[in-house]
Amino acid sequence: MAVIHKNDEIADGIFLMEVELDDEDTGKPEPGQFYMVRGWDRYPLLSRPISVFDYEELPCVSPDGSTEGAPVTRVLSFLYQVVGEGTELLAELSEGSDVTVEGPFGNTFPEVENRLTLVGGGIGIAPLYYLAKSYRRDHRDRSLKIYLGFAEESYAVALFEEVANSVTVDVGGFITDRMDVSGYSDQDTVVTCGPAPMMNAVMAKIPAQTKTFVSLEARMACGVGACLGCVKEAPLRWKMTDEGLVTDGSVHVKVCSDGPVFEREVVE
Amino acid sequence: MAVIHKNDEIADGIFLMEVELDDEDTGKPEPGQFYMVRGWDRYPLLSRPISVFDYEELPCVSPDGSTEGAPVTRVLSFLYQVVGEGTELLAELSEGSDVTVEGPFGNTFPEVENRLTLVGGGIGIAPLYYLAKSYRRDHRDRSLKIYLGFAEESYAVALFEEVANSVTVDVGGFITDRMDVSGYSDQDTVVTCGPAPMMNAVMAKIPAQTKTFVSLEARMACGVGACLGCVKEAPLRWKMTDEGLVTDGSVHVKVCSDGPVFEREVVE
Amino acid sequence: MNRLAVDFLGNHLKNPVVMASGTYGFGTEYARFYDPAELGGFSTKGLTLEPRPGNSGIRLWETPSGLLNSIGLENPGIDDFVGRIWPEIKDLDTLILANVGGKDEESYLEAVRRLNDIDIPIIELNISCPNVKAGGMAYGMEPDKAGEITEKVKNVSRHPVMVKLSPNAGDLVGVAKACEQAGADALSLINTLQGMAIDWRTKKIVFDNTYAGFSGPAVKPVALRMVHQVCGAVDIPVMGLGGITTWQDALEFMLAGASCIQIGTAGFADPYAPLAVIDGLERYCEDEDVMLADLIGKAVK
Amino acid sequence: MNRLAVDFLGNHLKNPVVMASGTYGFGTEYARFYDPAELGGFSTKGLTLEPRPGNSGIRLWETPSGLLNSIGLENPGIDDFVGRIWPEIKDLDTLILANVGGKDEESYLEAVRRLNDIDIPIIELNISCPNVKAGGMAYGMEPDKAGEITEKVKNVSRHPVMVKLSPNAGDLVGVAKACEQAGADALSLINTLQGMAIDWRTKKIVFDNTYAGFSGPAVKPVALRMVHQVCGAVDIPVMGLGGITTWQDALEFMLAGASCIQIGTAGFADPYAPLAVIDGLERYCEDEDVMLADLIGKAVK
Ligand SMILES: Cc1cc2nc3c(=O)[nH]c(=O)nc-3n(C[C@H](O)[C@H](O)[C@H](O)COP(=O)(O)OP(=O)(O)OC[C@H]3O[C@@H](n4cnc5c(N)ncnc54)[C@H](O)[C@@H]3O)c2cc1C
Ligand SMILES: Cc1cc2nc3c(=O)[nH]c(=O)nc-3n(C[C@H](O)[C@H](O)[C@H](O)COP(=O)(O)OP(=O)(O)OC[C@H]3O[C@@H](n4cnc5c(N)ncnc54)[C@H](O)[C@@H]3O)c2cc1C
Ligand SMILES: Cc1cc2nc3c(=O)[nH]c(=O)nc-3n(C[C@H](O)[C@H](O)[C@H](O)COP(=O)(O)O)c2cc1C
Ligand SMILES: Cc1cc2nc3c(=O)[nH]c(=O)nc-3n(C[C@H](O)[C@H](O)[C@H](O)COP(=O)(O)O)c2cc1C
Ligand code: FES
Ligand code: FES
Repeated sequence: MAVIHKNDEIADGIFLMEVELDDEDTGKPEPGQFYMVRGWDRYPLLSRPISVFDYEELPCVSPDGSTEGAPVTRVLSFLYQVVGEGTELLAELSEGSDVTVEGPFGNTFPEVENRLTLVGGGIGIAPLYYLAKSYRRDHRDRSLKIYLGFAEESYAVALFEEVANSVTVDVGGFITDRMDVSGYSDQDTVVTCGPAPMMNAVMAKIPAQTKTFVSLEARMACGVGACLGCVKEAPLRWKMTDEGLVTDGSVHVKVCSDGPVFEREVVE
Repeated sequence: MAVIHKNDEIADGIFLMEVELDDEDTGKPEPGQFYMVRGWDRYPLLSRPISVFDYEELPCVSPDGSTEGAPVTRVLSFLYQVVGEGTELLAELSEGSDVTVEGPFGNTFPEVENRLTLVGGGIGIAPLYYLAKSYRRDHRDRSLKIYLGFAEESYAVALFEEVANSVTVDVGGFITDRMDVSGYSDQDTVVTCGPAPMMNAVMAKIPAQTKTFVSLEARMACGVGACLGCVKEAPLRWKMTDEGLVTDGSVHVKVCSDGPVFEREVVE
Repeated sequence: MNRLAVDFLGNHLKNPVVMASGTYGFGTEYARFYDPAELGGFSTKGLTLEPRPGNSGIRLWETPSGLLNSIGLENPGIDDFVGRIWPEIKDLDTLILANVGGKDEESYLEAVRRLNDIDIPIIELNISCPNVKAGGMAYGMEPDKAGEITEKVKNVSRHPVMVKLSPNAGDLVGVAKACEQAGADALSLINTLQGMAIDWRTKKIVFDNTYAGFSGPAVKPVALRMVHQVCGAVDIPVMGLGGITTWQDALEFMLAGASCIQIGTAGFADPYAPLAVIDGLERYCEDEDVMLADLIGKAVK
Repeated sequence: MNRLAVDFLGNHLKNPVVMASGTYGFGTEYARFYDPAELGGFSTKGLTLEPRPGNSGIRLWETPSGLLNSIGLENPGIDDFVGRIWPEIKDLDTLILANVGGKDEESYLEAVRRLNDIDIPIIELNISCPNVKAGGMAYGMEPDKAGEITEKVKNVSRHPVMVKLSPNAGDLVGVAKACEQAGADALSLINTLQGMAIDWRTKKIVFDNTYAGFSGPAVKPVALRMVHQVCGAVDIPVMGLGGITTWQDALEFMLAGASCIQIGTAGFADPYAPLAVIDGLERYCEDEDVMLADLIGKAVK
C-alpha cells in the first residue's frame, strides 16, 4: 500500500504520480523494473503494469535539523498516460488517497560502463529517466545522450536535461531522423522504449557492434511469470543471467519476468 | 446528476448526505418516495434505492439581497446506513463529488388530515422526516407524535423534535412498549417504517379503525416497475388510486411502483 | 441520413437497439425517461397462456458485474395482453416483440394462436427461461425438441417467429440449426445463463427455485462467443444480446454477425443506457462514414 | 486447534485453499509474497507429454469482472517437469497436484505413466481446456468420452486421479457421473467457460484461436451452480472453483458441497488473495466456533 503525494497532469493526458511507499513495500526498485498498480478495489479486475519513473529515499529531517539515523521516506514516481479505464481511474485519484503497488517486478536495465544513449518515444520515456539518473550518479563524466520523440507535445524534458549531456527532442517527426550514430562502436550502449515501429527503427539504425536493449510492453495478468499471458515470440528464449545470455530452448519470453528489458537479438 | 454538498457520519455507520440537483433532475419529490442512487460508474452493477430524507428549494439570493425571480437551488438529503458494498462506496464520497440520482420513484405517503403518528425503527426513520416536515407545514396546529426506536444509538432526533408535538425515543428496547394508543380512532393515522418485526408489532398494536401505512423495502433492479424483482406477496393486489384501493386480482405488489407505501391491509 | 437504420424480418427499425424481454416491462415503464419511439424496439415481458404469479422468495441477487434473477415469468396472461395491454402500446412507434413462454406444447401453441388476433410484428419464442419448473428452458436444451416446438409454433402463427435460445444448451449450434430448419424466421440469443447464489451469512440457498438466471456485463464474453458461433452456422437473422452495456459492446455483437442487439440488465443500472448506445453508434458511424448495417458480420481474424 | 484442516483423498491439507492450474506457475513464482507452505496446495500449470509453445497472438483480455485467456497449454513437457521441476518443488510442504492435458488418448496416457516415476500426490486430469485445438475440452464435453479417458488413465496411473470438468459440457452432471463410475477419485470444477472478444477499434477477433477461456469473479454464479449440481450427484470429493475471490466466496462453495476450493484469477488481482481467504475463513470459524470441514455441503433451502 502506498499513499499518493501528488498526481499532476503535466501534459495533455500525461500524469506524474508520486507515492510514498509504506514499510511493507520492502524492495528498492532498479531501473527498468515496474510495479503492478491499482487505485481501486475490485473493478477493473487486473492491476496495471507501470514502470518506475523515479525513486528516491529521502531521509526524514529530525527537529534539530540532522538526518542521522532518521528513517527514510521512500518516494516512487510513475509517469503514465491515460489510455483506458484503468489509467483513467488512476488519474482521478487525489493526494492522500491510497494506491496499491506490488513490485518491483521484472529484470533491470544492464549496468552500463559504456557511453549511453537513450531513445524514448511518447510515454515510452517513462522507464528511461530513472536509468538516466542512476547512470549519471554512477558515472559523473561519461557521455549520456538522450533522444525523446513525441507525437504532439513534449513533457518531462527538463528532468532529462538535468542529467544528460544532450537531450534532443522531436515532436511530430521520426526521432531516428535526428540521431547521428556514425561513431557508434562497442563502446556505446543504446536503450530504447516506445512504440514498436520506433523501436524497430532504432534497432535498424544502430550498428551491430553496439549493444542495444529494448523495453517491451505486453498485456499482463500476474506480473510475476505465473500466467504465461505476457509472452512474446523470441527466436530463442534468452535469459540475462550473471553468466550472460542463456536459453532453455523454448520459443517465448515472458515480458514480466524474463523482461521487460531484452537485448535486441532476442526480440528482433 | 447531482453534486454532493455534504456527506457526514452523524452516528456510527449512519450518514447524512446532501446533494444539489442539477436542472435535468426535474421532479420534486413527495414524502415517501425514493431515488435510485449511484456514486460510482460501473461497479457495483445496480444503483441503490434510498428514500428522500429531506428536500428543500432554496432561492439563490441575488447581490441586492432579494430572492425575487432568482433561480432556486434544489437540495435533496439522504439518511443512510452503511450495510454493504454500495453504501460503503457512498460513504466514501467527498464534498463536490458527483453522484447519480434517478427519481423520484414510487408512490407517496397519503395526504393526512388526521392526527398523525409516525413510528420509525433504526434507519427506517429516513423516509419519515420529510413527511413530518410536510405535515407540519400544511397543518400548523394538528397533533404529530413521533416514536423513534434504535438498537444502539439514536440519531437525527433533534430534527424530528423541531416539527413534532412529541418525540419519544427508545434505545435498545421495543418502541411499541413506549406507545400509548388507547385513544386512537379513525381520526388518527399511523405511518411506520423499520425492521419487519417492528412494523408487525406496530400493526398489531394499532386499533383496526386507525388507518396505518407501512413503507416497505425490497431488493430492486429497475425501480420503475419493469423487472418484477421487488414484489411482495399481498393477499390481494391493492393499488392506491384517487378512487381508493383497487385490485386487479394478481397476488403481488411491486414495492418500487405500487409502493413503497402500503396500507397495512395489503401486506399483513 | 440515418446511419443506424436496419431491416429485420421486413420491419424497418430506426436503429438496432431493442430492449430485452423482462427488463422493459410492457414498454411504458421507462417512458418517464424518454419516448420509447427512440428505440429500435422492445420485447415484452414473457407472456404465457394463463396469468402467472411468478416465483416466491428473493428474486434478485447482485453478483460481480452481473445479476441473478428468479422472476419466474410473472405475467398477466396472454388474454390480458391481447385485450388490455396491446391496445395501449401498439401505437408507440417502435418495433414491439411479443415474448412468449409456455409450460407445455399446447400452452405455447394456444398462446401463439391468440396472438394471431393482433398485429404484433414479431413473436419472440422463449424456449430458454431457466426460472420455471415446467417447460421453459427444457425446450431449448436439445436440437430435436427445439426444432419440434418451433415447427409447431410456425404452423399456428400468422406472425414471424424469432426463437430465443438458451446459453445452457450443450449443443447450441445444433439447436440453432434445428430451429432454422424448422422454419424459424430469426433467432435471438442469449437468454440467461443458469447460476446460483448462497448467502454465507444464513447458509441458505438464496432462491426458492435453487438456480436462477444470470445476466449483465459479466456474461458478455460468453454471449458474444455464442452469437458468433450461431451467426456462422445459420442464414436467418440474429438479434444478439447478453451483457451489452456500451455502444462498443453493441458494435462488437454486430461485428460478430448480429443484425440487431438487445439490451437488458444494463438498462437497470442506467435507464438512459439504450440512448447512450444509440448516440454512441451514431457518432461512430458518422466518424467512420459508414452505414451501421454494412458492419454486420464484419469481424475479421 | 486448526479449524481449517481438511482431508482430501487421504492427504492432510492445512486448509482447503488450493491455487488453480495455470495461475500459479510451478509454485515458486509467488514465493516472493509468501511461503507456498501457507497454502493448502496448488495445481501445476497444465503439463503435456511434449513441450508446447502455446498459442500465438494476444493471450489475455480483461472483461467486466472477468478475464479471457488463450494460453494454449504452453508448458515445458512432462519430462522436464519430472526431471527438473519436481525435484525443485517437491519439498514445498504443501499439496502439489500435477495438472495433465493431452491432445489424444495416447498422449494423456503416456504423460500419466511418466508421472508414476515421482511421488506426486494427485493428478488433476484436465479434460476441459478450451484453448487447444486437439484434445483438451473435447474429452470433457460428453459423458461417454469423459468416462472412457478417465478409465484408461486410472488403469495406468499409480496416483489418485481428480478429473477437472468443463463448464461448457451440456450435460455436466452426466459427465461427472461418468467420471465417477469410471473410477475417478475426485472431481474439480469449473475450468474456464468459453468466451470471445472482438476489438471494436480494429474490428478484429482478439484471439488467434477465436475463442478463449473465461474466468474470474464474473463466472462465480455459474461455477457455484455447477459445483452444487455435481456435489448433489456424485459421492466422490469435489474441489470447487470459478471466480472465488473472498473468504465468503470460498465458504459458499464449501456450503455447496466442495471439500476444497481453488483460487485462480483472483490471485492475479491480488497476490495475497489466498492468504486473505485463509485468514477470513479462520476468523469466521473462530467466531462461529465450528470446524470448517463440518460445513461442507451444509447449504440449506
Ligand atoms: C512493463 C510495462 C511497463 C509499463 N509502463 C508504463 C508507464 O510507465 N506508463 C504508462 O503510461 N504505461 C505503461 N505501460 C502500459 C500500461 O500498462 C497500459 O497503458 C495500461 O495497462 C492500460 O490500462 P487501461 O485500463 O488504461 O487501458 P485499457 O482499457 O486496458 O486498454 C487501453 C489501450 O491500451 C492497450 N493496452 C492495454 N494493456 C496494455 C499493456 N499491458 N501493454 C500495452 N498496451 C496495453 C490496449 O490495447 C488498448 O488499446 C506499461 C506496460 C508494461 C507491460
Ligand atoms: C424504497 C427503499 C428505500 C430505502 N431507503 C433507504 C434509506 O433511506 N436509507 C438507507 O440506509 N437504506 C434505505 N434502503 C435500503 C438500501 O437500499 C439498502 O441498504 C442498500 O441497497 C444496501 O446496499 P449495499 O450495497 O450497501 O448492501 P448489499 O451488499 O447489497 O447488501 C447488504 C445487506 O443489505 C441487504 N439489502 C440489500 N439490498 C436491499 C434492499 N434493497 N432492501 C433491503 N435490504 C437490502 C442485504 O440483504 C444484505 O444483508 C431503502 C430500500 C428501499 C427498497
Ligand atoms: C429481471 C429479468 C427478467 C427477464 N425476463 C425474461 C422473460 O420474461 N423472457 C425472456 O425471454 N427473457 C427474460 N430475461 C432475459 C433477458 O431478456 C436477456 O436475455 C438476458 O437478461 C441477457 O441480456 P442482458 O445481459 O443484457 O440482461 C429476463 C432477464 C432479467 C434480468
Ligand atoms: C491464465 C490461465 C491459465 C490457465 N491454465 C490452465 C491449465 O493449464 N490447466 C487447467 O486445468 N486450467 C487452467 N486454467 C483454468 C483455471 O485453473 C481455473 O479452472 C479457471 O480459471 C477458473 O477459476 P478462476 O475463476 O478462479 O480463475 C487457466 C486459467 C487462466 C486464467
Ligand atoms: S504477466 Fe503473467 S506471466 Fe507475465
Ligand atoms: S425494482 Fe424492478 S419492478 Fe420493482
